[in-house]
Amino acid sequence: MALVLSEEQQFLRDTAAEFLDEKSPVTHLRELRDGKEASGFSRPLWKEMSELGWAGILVPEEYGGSGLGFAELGVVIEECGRRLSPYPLLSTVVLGASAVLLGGSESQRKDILPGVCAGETILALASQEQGRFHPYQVESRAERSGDGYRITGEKKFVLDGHVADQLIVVARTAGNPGGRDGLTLFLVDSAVAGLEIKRSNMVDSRNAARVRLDGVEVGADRVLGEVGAGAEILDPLHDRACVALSAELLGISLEVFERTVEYLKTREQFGVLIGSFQGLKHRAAEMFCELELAKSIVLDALRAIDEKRLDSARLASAAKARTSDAASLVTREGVQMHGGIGMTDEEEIGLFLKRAKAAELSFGDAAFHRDCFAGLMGF
Amino acid sequence: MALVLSEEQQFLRDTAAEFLDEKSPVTHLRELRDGKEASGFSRPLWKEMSELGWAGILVPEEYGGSGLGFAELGVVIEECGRRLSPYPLLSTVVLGASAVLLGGSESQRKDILPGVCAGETILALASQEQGRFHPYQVESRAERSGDGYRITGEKKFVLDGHVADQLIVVARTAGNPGGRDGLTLFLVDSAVAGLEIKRSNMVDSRNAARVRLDGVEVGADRVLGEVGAGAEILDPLHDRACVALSAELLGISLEVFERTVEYLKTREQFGVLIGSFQGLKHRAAEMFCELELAKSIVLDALRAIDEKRLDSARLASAAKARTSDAASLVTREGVQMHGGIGMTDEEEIGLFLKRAKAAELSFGDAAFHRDCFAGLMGF
Amino acid sequence: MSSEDEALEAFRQQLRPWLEENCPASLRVLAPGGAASPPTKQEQDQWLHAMGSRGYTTPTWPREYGGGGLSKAELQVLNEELGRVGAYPPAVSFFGVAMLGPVLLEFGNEEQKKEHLARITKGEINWCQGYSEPGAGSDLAGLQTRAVRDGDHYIINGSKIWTTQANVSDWIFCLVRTDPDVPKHDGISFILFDLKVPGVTISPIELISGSSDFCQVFFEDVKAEAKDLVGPLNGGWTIAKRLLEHERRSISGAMGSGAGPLPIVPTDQAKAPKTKQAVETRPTSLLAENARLRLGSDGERLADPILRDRIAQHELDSLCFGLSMRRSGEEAKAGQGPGAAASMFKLYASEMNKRKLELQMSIMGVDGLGWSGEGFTPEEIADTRGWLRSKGNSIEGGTSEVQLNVIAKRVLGLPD
Amino acid sequence: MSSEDEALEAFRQQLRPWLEENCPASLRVLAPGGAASPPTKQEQDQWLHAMGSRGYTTPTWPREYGGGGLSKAELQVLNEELGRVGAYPPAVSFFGVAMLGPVLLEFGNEEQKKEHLARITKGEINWCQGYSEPGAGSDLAGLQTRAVRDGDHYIINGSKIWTTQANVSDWIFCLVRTDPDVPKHDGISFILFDLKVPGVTISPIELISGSSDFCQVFFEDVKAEAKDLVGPLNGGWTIAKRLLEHERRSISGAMGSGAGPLPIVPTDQAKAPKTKQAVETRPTSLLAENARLRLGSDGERLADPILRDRIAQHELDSLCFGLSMRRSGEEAKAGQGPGAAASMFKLYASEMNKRKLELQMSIMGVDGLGWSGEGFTPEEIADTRGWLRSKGNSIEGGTSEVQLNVIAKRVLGLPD
Repeated sequence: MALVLSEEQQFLRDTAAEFLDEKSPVTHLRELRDGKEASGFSRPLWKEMSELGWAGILVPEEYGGSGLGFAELGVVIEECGRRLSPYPLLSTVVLGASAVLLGGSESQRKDILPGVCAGETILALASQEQGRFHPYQVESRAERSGDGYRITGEKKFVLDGHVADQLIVVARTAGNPGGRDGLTLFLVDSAVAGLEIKRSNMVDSRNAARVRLDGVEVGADRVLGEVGAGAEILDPLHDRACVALSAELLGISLEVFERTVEYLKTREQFGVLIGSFQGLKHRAAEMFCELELAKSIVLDALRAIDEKRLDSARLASAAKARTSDAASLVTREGVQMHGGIGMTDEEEIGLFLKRAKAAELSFGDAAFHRDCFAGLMGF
Repeated sequence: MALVLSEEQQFLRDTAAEFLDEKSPVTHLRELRDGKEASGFSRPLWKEMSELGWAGILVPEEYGGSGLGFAELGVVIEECGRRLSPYPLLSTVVLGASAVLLGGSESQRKDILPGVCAGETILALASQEQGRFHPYQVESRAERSGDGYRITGEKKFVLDGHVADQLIVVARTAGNPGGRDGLTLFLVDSAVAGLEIKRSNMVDSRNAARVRLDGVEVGADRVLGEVGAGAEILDPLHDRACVALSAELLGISLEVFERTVEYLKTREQFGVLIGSFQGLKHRAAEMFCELELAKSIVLDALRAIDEKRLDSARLASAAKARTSDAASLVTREGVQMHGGIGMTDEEEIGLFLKRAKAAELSFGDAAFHRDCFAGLMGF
Repeated sequence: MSSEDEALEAFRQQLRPWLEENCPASLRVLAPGGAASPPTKQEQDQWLHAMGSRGYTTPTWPREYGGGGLSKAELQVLNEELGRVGAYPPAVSFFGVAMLGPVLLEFGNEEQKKEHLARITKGEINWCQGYSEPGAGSDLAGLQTRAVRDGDHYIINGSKIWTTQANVSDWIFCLVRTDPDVPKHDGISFILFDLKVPGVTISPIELISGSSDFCQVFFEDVKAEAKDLVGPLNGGWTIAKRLLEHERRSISGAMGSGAGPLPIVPTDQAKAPKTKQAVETRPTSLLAENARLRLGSDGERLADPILRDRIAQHELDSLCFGLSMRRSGEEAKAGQGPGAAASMFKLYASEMNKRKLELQMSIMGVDGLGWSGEGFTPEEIADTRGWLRSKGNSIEGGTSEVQLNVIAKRVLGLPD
Repeated sequence: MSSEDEALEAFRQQLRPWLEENCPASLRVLAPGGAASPPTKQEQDQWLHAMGSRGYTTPTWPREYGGGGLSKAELQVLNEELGRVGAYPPAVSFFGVAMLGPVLLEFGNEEQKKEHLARITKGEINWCQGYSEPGAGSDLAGLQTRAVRDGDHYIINGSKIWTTQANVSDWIFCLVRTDPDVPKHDGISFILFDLKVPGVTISPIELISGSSDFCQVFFEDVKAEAKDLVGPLNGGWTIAKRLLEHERRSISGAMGSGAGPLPIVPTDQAKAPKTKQAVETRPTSLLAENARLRLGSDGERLADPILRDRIAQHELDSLCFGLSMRRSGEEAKAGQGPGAAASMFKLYASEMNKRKLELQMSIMGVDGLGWSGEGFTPEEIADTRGWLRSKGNSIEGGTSEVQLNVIAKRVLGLPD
């Protein structure tokens, strides 16, 4: 697939941009934050987004989706990134719907996906247990209990967990923490007994929850995929999360860069525009190069998933490493070049800095993904 | 000891600078290189340097030295670094004399050190066997043979090896390559049978040789230190080499930096001095900071050895890591800021770039020494 | 014993019982076993009154203006004896002591010194500094706040930003434009006035790291007394520059001690408990200890080699920075050259601190993404807020870009 | 079949036997099994004569000036048929074909085109480019080489530097100052002259990496014919700018293919044998293979984690750079925007190549410190020389600083 947007994709981008400018500009995130909105986003607005086809963008038409792909999803997420729109695309669409599509039985798909596409069902992946990302560092255990399983453990950083209708819980049915084998995915209704979900107050004002499973009972029909082979679903799921986060990080970076360049063209110091200082010019030009490279890898990584290419995982890691570093650079420089005003909560640059850091540290930072990338290159 | 030069040390520096400006400026290295001088330096001039007390600077007066220390040696080496003076301070004074002082018996000291101090004996350490530095990666073996030992192996990067009168050869009497135990140091006369020494033509026009030992026989009285415990000498020897190289790298960096700043003040482009471009100014100011930090650590690392401080090894690694990075930065920027002319052999900046790289890669680069430093910090 | 030594000893002998008598037990926090109980307001006031009345809160200021009039040697004795009883001197206005006082002593007239200095010493007035303006930033001299003479007063209009603790201050010393028609450096004056007058509005500034003690201060037809204009009319820039030197010095001091207005603490070593350092020969890396707890280790060696390398680089930076501070001090003492510029230390400490907190975030992973409340330890929240706050280090007190310009021009002599 | 297709097919049908007949077997190096034997000088001349006489060495230049007069479609057929016989077209003057030719076609008069173009096509003249001067550097327009009219000639004095292959060239195209009394861009002319005339001295330049094909060229009262002045007198700057575009384009081309005058080969993938890529799905990292041989590995994983991380970063850079080149091409085709600036590719490729060779030096350790002779493999020596040579990448063809300026101004629109 070409590394340029098709006409349809350009149209999708323009539509998304227009919609988000009206309904979910950066001020919307601030309102949600300052209003201490309990769900962290507006359910009616998510419904509207779903009507635009965003919730079901990856889901085949037979389950109520639009049957598009990551190339299109990436366009939408990049625009969301530009406006820090805090909607559950990552939790529900990228992770949740993908997990059901990758591992779900026909009846599970029919059960869950139409609600997702309609913007009514929120899904959340409950996997991570420690601060620094490690895909298999899971201590939570699921033991056979009657016809089903009994799950015990604690999860953190469960994105949109506190508003989720269903959790996808990763627990060990065998093996030891850190091992790839023995993981199993379970669909867990958020209202089930023994489940405690608490929202965490996050630096990026987005939604994440801590989840405690205290002997939660689930039926055998709630297993997603094969028992003990959860990593077969988890691995591509993480790749998809990385690619989606890369698109968001790209959107954040481009927005911050454009705002910063604009600021350099309007802010005066010592009687001249600060954009005339060569020291700042050179740094801006270097950021431009980094962003051009980031654009290319994000486009290719998105397409690799749609094309089911064998190098998808390698490109996902490449994209996440690249965009994490680029966003870190650009948001830091953005604050610095805005000077004192960039340090205030009133100015929006700081909100981008916070979200970029959260996205950078989610599902593995740049060093983590360079490690993966090297492994996938065979060295 | 204070981190400033004493009056005596300042006097030593001024004397060294004056002497080297006259006898061994950068053009001297070029003459030696282009004249294809077989020994790589002028023996009479080394004799003169020895008369100034440089060869015996670390050696107690009882063996003919001046009984000074690393604080003083560092001053001399820094000045040599500024002029790329290719004299055997590292091989003979830092490594050779130190090894004899650290591990030698009284008779070995009396036998060797007076000749060193007089500038008549050249010593060389033959230890390294592979490209990337590893202190214990020694495959050469010494086996008992009659009353003595029989040594077989190959060495590379033996500094000043082709003009050395005595080699200090590191060979295994026990243990496996990579292990710290089982190494033994031997004094080997360069004229002995079975020893083949070939000069290598190096990028920095300095002297290094490949050495091949094909069953070289040495007496038991030629063992330096204890059999199997050579690492006890080798470790402090490597620390000293690192500190000496740091002083040299500092001298190189300061010289290149000063020349580059001077160039920025005299070279015109587009009708203005290029030093007025803020992009270059900021880079120059950043280099200044790096060099100030490098100066401090070199001073402290030199003094740590003289004071026999417990943190000597940690400071040696810190200094080598710091100055390797600083010199790499400053020499690269030096060439870049000199533009096309900096790429020509005629301009001297390139000679500094070459020597800085050789010094950086000798006895462990910055990453190697950050690893050591971390280990010595206990993490 | 020389006569100076005798005089010092006499000073010590009268000081010791005086301190014993006047320092409440609850304020002797450094005494073995700590203070008996936390001090009451009354005890704090008592301590302030006692020390202030002898001028010991500003020990080297002249006696005639309420200071202690101590020589350097006497100051040393005072500090030793304070250490002996285990008490800190009472806190009085930082901006009064470190900034305004020296300026008044140099530029103020007799009346101004008499009026203002003693009140600083006695802790009666908290001062704040009206320097930066929203439109000016690094270009301090571009300030726009106007002061227009009106009889015995100046009428002030405009606003100041980044005014530390304005919301808990009584008076402000302020740079104002008194002549808009001359080159910008030539129309600035330095004036003092009471913040509790009509027309002053003070709004604390919310930072990206949360609430702060920075304020924005607005002036609308504020009346300042003309007698409180310090130095010549339109001669304020000279005073401003001197004050910036005092500020830079106090920032450099802060970098060594961890005290002062700027939260830059570059060396982990500085934080490590002294007792531990005395036992072990090697310093502790707090970053490494944090990483060990979070990521594990293989023997002593941290499990993640890349983070380990970055931590080593930070500790190296910190070590070399500390040695450079020490060397700079020794060079100054030895009269060797100007030493490295203060700009270099400001620049390097800011950038190093930013890198350190970025590294700390990498170590914490998503545990570093908390803002408040449950699910995160207080230390994690503090590190996250600290990471955000550190972004200001390279902006406040002169941006890194300004420091680079200063080094290029003043130290390296590069052309404009 | 359309009439165009028919014409193309007819072209192919006459071309195929002609190539079979005229291309010596020894030049068919791409044929299966390679060429039978290395070509003799006579066979090379025969191939050059055959191709040159039909204009196929400059296939798209007009027939009237000796070119092939081919359309793009016909050029495609020519290349396919050359591939079929397995031969490269004969090499003729690179600077003649890529630089001077296009300029003469645009700016030259009829007589100049007639005289010079056909001789390029036939490989009779090697051209070199007289642009940079020792005092000018990045400021090309600051050139000082003077040309003064004297009857039918110009008398030229001055010198040029970085003149590639001047020592093996016959003629030079040269920027000279014909009016020193006007703004610098307005007094420059573009002139051609024979290097084999009195007053020309050519010295090859020794680089830090060893000998090079760069030369310095000195002119002392050199006589150039006035009829060889191209374009209007004092109108040379327009031509110079156009030529720089041609140069930048050929550099960008070189970055993709590894060919061309600049030794920048940014992607390791480009070097890996094609066959291997087809079998394996993952590309080979030559750096990683080198590191594996030198430092060992634990299973597939390289033993040194820090070098491994740096190698991964380089491969990432290289991957993203390659994708960006591809995207830029596709954007240009799709007519989407200007694409990323050529300056960006020049900048990034230069800096990436420098980093790569620094990394290669770290991998080699002291094995990378050889200059020549025994004790080092030819590959090691080549890498060491390559490391030194790479330092020039960010200077030649526009310094990295110039590229950053261009991006800041033209792409980002930042003010002067």
